[in-house]
Amino acid sequence: MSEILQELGRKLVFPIDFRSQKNTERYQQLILIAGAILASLIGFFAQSLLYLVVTYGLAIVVAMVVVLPAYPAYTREKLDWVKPKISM
Amino acid sequence: MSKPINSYSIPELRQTLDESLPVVFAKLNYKQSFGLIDGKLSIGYLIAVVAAASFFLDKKFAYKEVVGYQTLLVGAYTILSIAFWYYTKYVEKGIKYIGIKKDGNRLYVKTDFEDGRPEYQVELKNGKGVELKIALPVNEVFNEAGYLQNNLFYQWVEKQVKNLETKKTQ
Amino acid sequence: MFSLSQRIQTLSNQALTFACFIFVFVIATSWLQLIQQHAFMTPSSIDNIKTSINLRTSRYYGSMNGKPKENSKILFDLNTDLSPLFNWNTKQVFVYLTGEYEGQLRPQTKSEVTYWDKIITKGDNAKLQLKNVRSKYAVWDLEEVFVGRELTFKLKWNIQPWIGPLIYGEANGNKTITITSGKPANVKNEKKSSA
Amino acid sequence: MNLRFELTRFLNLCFVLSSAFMFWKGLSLATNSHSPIVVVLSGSMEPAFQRGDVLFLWNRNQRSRVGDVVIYEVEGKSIPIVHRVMREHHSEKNNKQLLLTKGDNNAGNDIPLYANKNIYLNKQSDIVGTVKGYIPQIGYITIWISENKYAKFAMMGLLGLSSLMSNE
Repeated sequence: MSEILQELGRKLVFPIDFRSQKNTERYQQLILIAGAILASLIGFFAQSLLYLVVTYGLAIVVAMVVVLPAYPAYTREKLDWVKPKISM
Repeated sequence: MSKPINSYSIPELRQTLDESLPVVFAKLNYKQSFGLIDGKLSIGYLIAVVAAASFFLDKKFAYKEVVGYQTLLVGAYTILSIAFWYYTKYVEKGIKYIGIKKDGNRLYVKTDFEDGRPEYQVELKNGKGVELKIALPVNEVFNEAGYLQNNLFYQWVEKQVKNLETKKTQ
Repeated sequence: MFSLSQRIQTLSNQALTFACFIFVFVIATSWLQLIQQHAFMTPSSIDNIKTSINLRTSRYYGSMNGKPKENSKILFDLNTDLSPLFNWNTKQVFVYLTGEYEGQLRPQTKSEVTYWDKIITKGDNAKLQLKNVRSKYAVWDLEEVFVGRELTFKLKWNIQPWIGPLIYGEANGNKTITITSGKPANVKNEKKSSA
Repeated sequence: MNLRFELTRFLNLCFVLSSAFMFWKGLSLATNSHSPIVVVLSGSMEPAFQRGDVLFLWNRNQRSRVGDVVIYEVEGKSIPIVHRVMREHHSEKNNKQLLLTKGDNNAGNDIPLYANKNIYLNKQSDIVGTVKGYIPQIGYITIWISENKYAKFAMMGLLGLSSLMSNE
């Protein structure tokens, strides 16, 4: 049972390469900050909290689309790992 | 090292490498000094005990009966947490291993990772204040499946320690 | 950021952090709007108060051990405009008309009681022009006798925000009046004298 | 040697659990209320508060004012009630204060809810706290978890797994 779970866990990792780890974090931060500022301005000038929430929600969705999936572009940089050796 | 790790995860790489330091240095005839770790663990577990006591009082008694004790416990927790933070930041300073050779020579090992770079940043320092900063690309000691190649790591560390010794003689 | 679960975790953490900044922005701007619209100095007038007294013997009307209790009701006019209290963070305004008085047998006992209240959810409905409105609640005191007490009526409000702290305030203009037993003749007399 | 690594890992787990609890405890001591953050469970204060809204309480005030929204507990009933103070009687000589409350959305006052045939609440002994701050709807998760047993298990499992798996 636990082996199946572990196997499943390994399948669901969707790793991305090291450079993309740094980049996605930066994209995420930029999108969310821009979204937060835009949402505050739109909400304030429309005097509507609904507009604010919707705008910020959209920013979160955009961030999710950009950051979450392991796009091929994010997994391109493969490292040359040492070849496995039989270790005791 | 029976379990493979995710070779693209910096936290897991860090943990595996840090935890294999004692093994490697033991092979190099260093004896580990546990002072720093024990200090950290004792403050840490003191915090845990205080929290557990507070939790226990909370479950067993009504709020108003134990307000005084809870105030003391929360105060102790706050002070200990600050002490713990101070200890990791200014006493431990990222030192992961302290080794002593038979001749009494000490060796301090600090390690770190930079954000998004698969390089193990190692800082060696001996008792005389000679320092050596090196970086080990992780793909030179891990294989694709996520197993640390102990012998490769050992060879690398051995070389660095030798470099440190020669640097001293200069 | 290496795995999907970690990316989800950092994304939700960061989204929440920035949401907190947005909340602070909303709370701060709505507070400034209140000040800018002089919300804390809203004028109001409470006029033409007529009082009446009923004897009740129910526990739900303050009677203890079957002793009858004097219950007081009022009729009043109210004019005020609470639209300055409305901005983008106002969910509702709770307006309430209270009377403050001292005890008769025990003057160190201070009391404040609500006679009437109203929930306003839209700025368009915030202009109140009430004529001869009956109090919503029958009010009794700790003491048996209510007649002869001097009550100071005040109009107070509470802003319930969409997010953030609850804000309380009081409209300018209050009125002091003595409770009478409120026989119809009395009311007529008052009307004459005020006319 | 290995023991120390195990101890360090276990300590991290302890920190995850204890920091949340001690934060709650500290907040409850600061506000002098045994539950400083509550989730609204009933609709008796609508439209001000709906089910699932989160309220922040403060209980260091000597007296309540008319119009305050307070949380009170009735002897023998486990669920605290959020209602508004409609009358207060206090003595200037001592700390005693009597309160009459009512839900905005209820027609009548709360006398039928009070324990022991009382017609007033006692500020000192009955009030858990006064509502000072408000966040809408996010407490709905806790209602969902407490009322749905599968959600409860799922949540516990998720919490356990994530604390075991995180290495930082």
